[in-house]
Amino acid sequence: MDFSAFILQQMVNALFLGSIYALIALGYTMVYGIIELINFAHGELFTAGAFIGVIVLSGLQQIGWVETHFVLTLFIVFGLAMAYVAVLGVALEHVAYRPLRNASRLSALLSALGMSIFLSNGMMLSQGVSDRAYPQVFGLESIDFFGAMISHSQVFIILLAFVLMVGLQFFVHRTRLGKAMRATAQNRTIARMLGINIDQTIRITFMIGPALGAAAGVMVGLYYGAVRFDMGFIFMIKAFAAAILGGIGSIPGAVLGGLIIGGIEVAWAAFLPSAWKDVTTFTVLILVLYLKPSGLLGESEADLRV
Amino acid sequence: MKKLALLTLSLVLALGIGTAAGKELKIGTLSPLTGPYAQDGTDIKQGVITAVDAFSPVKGFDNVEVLPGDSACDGGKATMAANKLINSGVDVVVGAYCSSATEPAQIPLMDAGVVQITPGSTAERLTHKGYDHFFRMPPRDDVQAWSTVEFLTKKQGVKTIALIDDKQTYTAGLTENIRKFAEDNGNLEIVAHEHITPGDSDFTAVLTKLKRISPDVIYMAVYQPEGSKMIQQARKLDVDATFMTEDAVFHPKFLEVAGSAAEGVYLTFAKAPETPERKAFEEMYKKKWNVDSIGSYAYYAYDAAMVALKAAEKCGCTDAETLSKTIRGTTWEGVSGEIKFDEKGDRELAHIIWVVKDNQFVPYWDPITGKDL
Amino acid sequence: MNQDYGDNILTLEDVHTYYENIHALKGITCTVPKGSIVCLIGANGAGKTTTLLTISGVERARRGRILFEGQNIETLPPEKIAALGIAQSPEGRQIFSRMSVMENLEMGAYLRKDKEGIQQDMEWVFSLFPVLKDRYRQKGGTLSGGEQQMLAIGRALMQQPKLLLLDEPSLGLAPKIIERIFETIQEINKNGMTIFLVEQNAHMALTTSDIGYVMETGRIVLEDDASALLENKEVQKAYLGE
Amino acid sequence: MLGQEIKKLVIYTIFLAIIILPMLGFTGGAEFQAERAFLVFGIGVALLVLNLIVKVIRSHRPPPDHDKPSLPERIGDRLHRIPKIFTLGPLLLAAGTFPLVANNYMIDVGITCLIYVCLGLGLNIVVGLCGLLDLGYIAFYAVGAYSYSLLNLTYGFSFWAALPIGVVLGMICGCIIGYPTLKMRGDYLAIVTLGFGEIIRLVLNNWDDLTAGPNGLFGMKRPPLYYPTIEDGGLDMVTYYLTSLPGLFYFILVIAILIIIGVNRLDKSRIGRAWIAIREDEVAAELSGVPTTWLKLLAYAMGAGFASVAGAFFAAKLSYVNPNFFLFMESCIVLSIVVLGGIGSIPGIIIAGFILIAVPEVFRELEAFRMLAFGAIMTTMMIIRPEGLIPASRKKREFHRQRDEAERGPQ
Repeated sequence: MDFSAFILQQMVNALFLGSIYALIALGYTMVYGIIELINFAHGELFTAGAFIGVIVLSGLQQIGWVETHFVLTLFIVFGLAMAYVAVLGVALEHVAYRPLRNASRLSALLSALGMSIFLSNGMMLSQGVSDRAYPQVFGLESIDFFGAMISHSQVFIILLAFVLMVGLQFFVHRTRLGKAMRATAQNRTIARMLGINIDQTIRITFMIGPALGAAAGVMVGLYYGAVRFDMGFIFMIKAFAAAILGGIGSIPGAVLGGLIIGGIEVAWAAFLPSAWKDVTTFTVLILVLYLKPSGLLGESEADLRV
Repeated sequence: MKKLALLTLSLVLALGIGTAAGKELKIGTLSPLTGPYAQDGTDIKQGVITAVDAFSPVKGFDNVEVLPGDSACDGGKATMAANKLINSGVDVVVGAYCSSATEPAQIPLMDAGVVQITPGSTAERLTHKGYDHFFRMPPRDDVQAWSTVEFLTKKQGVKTIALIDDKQTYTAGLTENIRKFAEDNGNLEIVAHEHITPGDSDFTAVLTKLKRISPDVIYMAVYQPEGSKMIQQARKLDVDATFMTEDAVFHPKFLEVAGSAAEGVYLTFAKAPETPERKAFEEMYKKKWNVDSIGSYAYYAYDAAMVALKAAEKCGCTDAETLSKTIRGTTWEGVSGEIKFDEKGDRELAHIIWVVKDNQFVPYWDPITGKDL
Repeated sequence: MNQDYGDNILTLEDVHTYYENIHALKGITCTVPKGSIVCLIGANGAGKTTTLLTISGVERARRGRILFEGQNIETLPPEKIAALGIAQSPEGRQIFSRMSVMENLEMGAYLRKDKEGIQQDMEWVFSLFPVLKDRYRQKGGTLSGGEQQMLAIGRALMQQPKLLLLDEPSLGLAPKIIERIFETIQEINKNGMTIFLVEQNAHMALTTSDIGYVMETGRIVLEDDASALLENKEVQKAYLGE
Repeated sequence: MLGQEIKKLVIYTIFLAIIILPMLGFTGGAEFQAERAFLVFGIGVALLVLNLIVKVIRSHRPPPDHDKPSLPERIGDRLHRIPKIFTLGPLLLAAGTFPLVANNYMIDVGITCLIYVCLGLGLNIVVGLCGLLDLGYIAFYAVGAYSYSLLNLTYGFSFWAALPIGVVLGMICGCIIGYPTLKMRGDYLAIVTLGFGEIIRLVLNNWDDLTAGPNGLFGMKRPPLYYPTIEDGGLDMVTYYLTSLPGLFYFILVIAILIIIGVNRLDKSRIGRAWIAIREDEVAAELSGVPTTWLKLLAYAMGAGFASVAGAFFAAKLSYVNPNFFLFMESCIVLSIVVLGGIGSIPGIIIAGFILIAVPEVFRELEAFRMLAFGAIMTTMMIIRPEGLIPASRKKREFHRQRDEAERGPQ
């Protein structure tokens, strides 16, 4: 493997990992943007999506659709997983976050943390403590791209992640609801004075953010081959870091943050002692926040309050 | 102060003993029933319960009770759980799983005079502390490392190896031992030593790095969840090396998750004797717990409980002194092979090399005899 | 100034509002006749802004009644009140700083479905405040203070309200811009919109308005025709600096 | 009213069905395991119906008087009013006699509770008094534990000699973490402290030469006590190592009492008031001449120092440390203690410490259900009593005002 192929391969690795982080980070950023709450349970929503994905996919495989209707199968798997988690997200918002909308930050944070523990253990009790294997519908074949190996699933996943991100950007900037969401995020009181039903907008945020997380969950399952009740945690920490690095509340920021965190991880593991990979990720995060406290693409504190 | 402490101690002991009497045998388990290793922890608990079911009633005892404890792989929780078991008057504890839980739990258990048999902890020093009542079912890290290096140099004849571990007590101890044996051996060069984070899913960066170095063998000292993901990614990246791993990956889940990617992976694990007892245990276990496959630690846990029960039956006793002597002085026929403990409490058991073939673990080579299986 | 005062669009009866334990409004009673400009003047902290926020439903009246076109609105949430036809240009302008001028105006028309009407009103706002048209793609946060004030008023106008509440439209602005804004207020009023204005700039407010109320520490202490208040000695002494 | 509630019930039931049935039904193979799924679903629906009944009954009663304090509040107020000697005396007596009547397991749980109370009190300085969110607090506990272990194992330092060094090291780490976060607020602080916590743990795990990495350190001596004896005609000092659990219990009890006294003093001191001023309004505090930078660093350092003490004791008690004892989840538990107890309230933290550590122990048999309940209770607590079990008197009003607003929001 020559050096250029090596670099190219690592770039592909980084892009792939970064896209997953970005997709999860979007959920954090959207929820944070609108109610200024770190949704600690987001990692569990992501895991729930992965579980529904494997349930649906196994079912469809059994009736033979994977062979006969491959594209439709994927469509159904992603659709159902995202729909399920959207419902779960709405329920979560209604039960655990809405009553605390005006309470102190800490109470809301702990409520979210409580839900995270609840969901994670609930999934452990229902889905078992061990890995659940994802049917390998994409196989192990890879495309040789100038010496770098890109698997079929990676191509599909990167494309889908890109489509989802563009779709979200379109929704938030071009549709009436999306604009109402941004307005609510910027100034809830004024948004209400303009007739925006903020309960509804917050509900929609809690559908879209977690649904994107669910999509990421299915992607992780499809590529890495397994899902387990506690897999959300490590993705949560990284995606959370990505969202803050990019400037929490900012959608392009979350994408950028995800790609950067993925990039740092891969680059460090590729060239330097891999044991210190996570130390580096967190150090970079702290340095960035120290130098630019609002994150890379975030607006400054004063601006956010207007 | 000393007097006061002694007074309190004697009072507490008096209270404790009050509950421990009666012709009852109590077996405690210590294993992670919550947290990331809950799968193996549950296997251990179920293995012990299966053994008690299989061998009850035990002659000379009215009743055998199993008390499951959750060590959560955490030192503080493990000592609390151990103390709880001691207070319930356990005679034998099967556990713990993580060395980081076994080590702190050893102190109160040994102090209280309880026989401890670990079904999972392989750190060498656990049996090197001079405890008389401590036994270990699986082979030690150094035994496993020795088998691995033997296999790679004698059977495979490879020259270079890259190590990956996830920096846990077990895995780091294992790679350290492999390094030692490889250096002693002189024919096996360690060309890279990488680390991953437990719980991570993406190992492509490290695997790509190793692909470039292109060692003959990549040794994965990780647990099953990481192992199954890593091998899949390695196949997708088209890494051209032999993959070898250890007993923590030797789990049916590995085959299920990794699927065709697992083909050709070598593993070290104890010999599986083709005995009727083992067959009977497997059938019973599958039926009782409604599962299709059995986790590897269930075998060790079953054997640990079996040894405890049979020893108690044989000596008709529950005190640690006599019980330990009985356990040590007898050769037992277990589902994980013959069980004979040396004076330190270790089994004279070596790993054999297994290979994944047609999505099955198949015995491949025996490092002691140097013969194919 | 010869409008029909008989039909009150808004009536407040003995409204009390609290912030925690601070009794901010101690029984406000006032009326806003349809088609008029009514102003509420008073010193800082008198409770003027609280009055407007209570009308909009952002702050809750603990006691008293608020009637809009004969309907009780004191228990409704802000979005319902907005839907009934009350718009507010809040104190400190509070535009959406990360949205463009265009988007800010669109948010004003959030509840409206008539695309053509929205387009027309947009044109109308642009004709009232031509500077906004020049900057319609700019982010709200980048506008100057005066421009932001215009945007806030424009946004409220886009709601096509029956009653427009204006909170301190002159705050922190240059005299020339203040004049421009008050001219516009009168222009808007001529189109048939009722305006309830809160101001510290008492002179400007009273010359523009039909009726004036004077507030002191949570109570209304004076009410009269605006022109009469301008002549009032006490008002002159306290608020007009004469 | 009833009609609306029934409509809500139907919607909730549909949601419940969508959420529960697939997740609990399809657990292994493709066949639907109806029994378990419908059992849990049934329980869920039953709870919803119960909730409805309670609501309907409540609606027929007169509305609760908002100005009248609720029962726990009244208890809290009472507790504040009773002369201290009457509450503290029996409490101390109970704590003092506890090891005499309890068995080893209970004492061990008691020790763990006290360790967490110490941690909670330390974190209370940072979160409760100064208002700085810290999600990596457990790192200082690790610093204390490792500094004692290393000093004891490598240089043979006794517990007493190592303790001040550990505390100073912890305080230095506190300042190192505190410094870059001075400019940050709220949630950024959360991720940065979380990151620091992870960094310290990873460093302990990776620095094999110093910390033995994932192997952990073992064989540390227990805390010693010295007392004089007259032997062979001369005065001699005898070293007695606290090995028994009751001995260790008394030891940590004394540490905890000292920390409680210390925190209480701090709370009422000028520094304490300045911290509260920072918490309430940092800009205003700064304008009125409070040296916020210095005080925030001091809060971090103090909090870290207390955690170090607890950590050193933990290492000495266990005779074993491992980086995996200091995971993020532990920080969350300490934070839960502070918030559940009532931010800034010392008695609240003590009670919450015991509830969070001891009660799950009681339910240890239920294993996973225990954590499930823990999560659910945490959320429920935050919703029905966001101010904590025993709110600090200052904080009480604030929480309730905000809740009223929330309730009035549109439905």
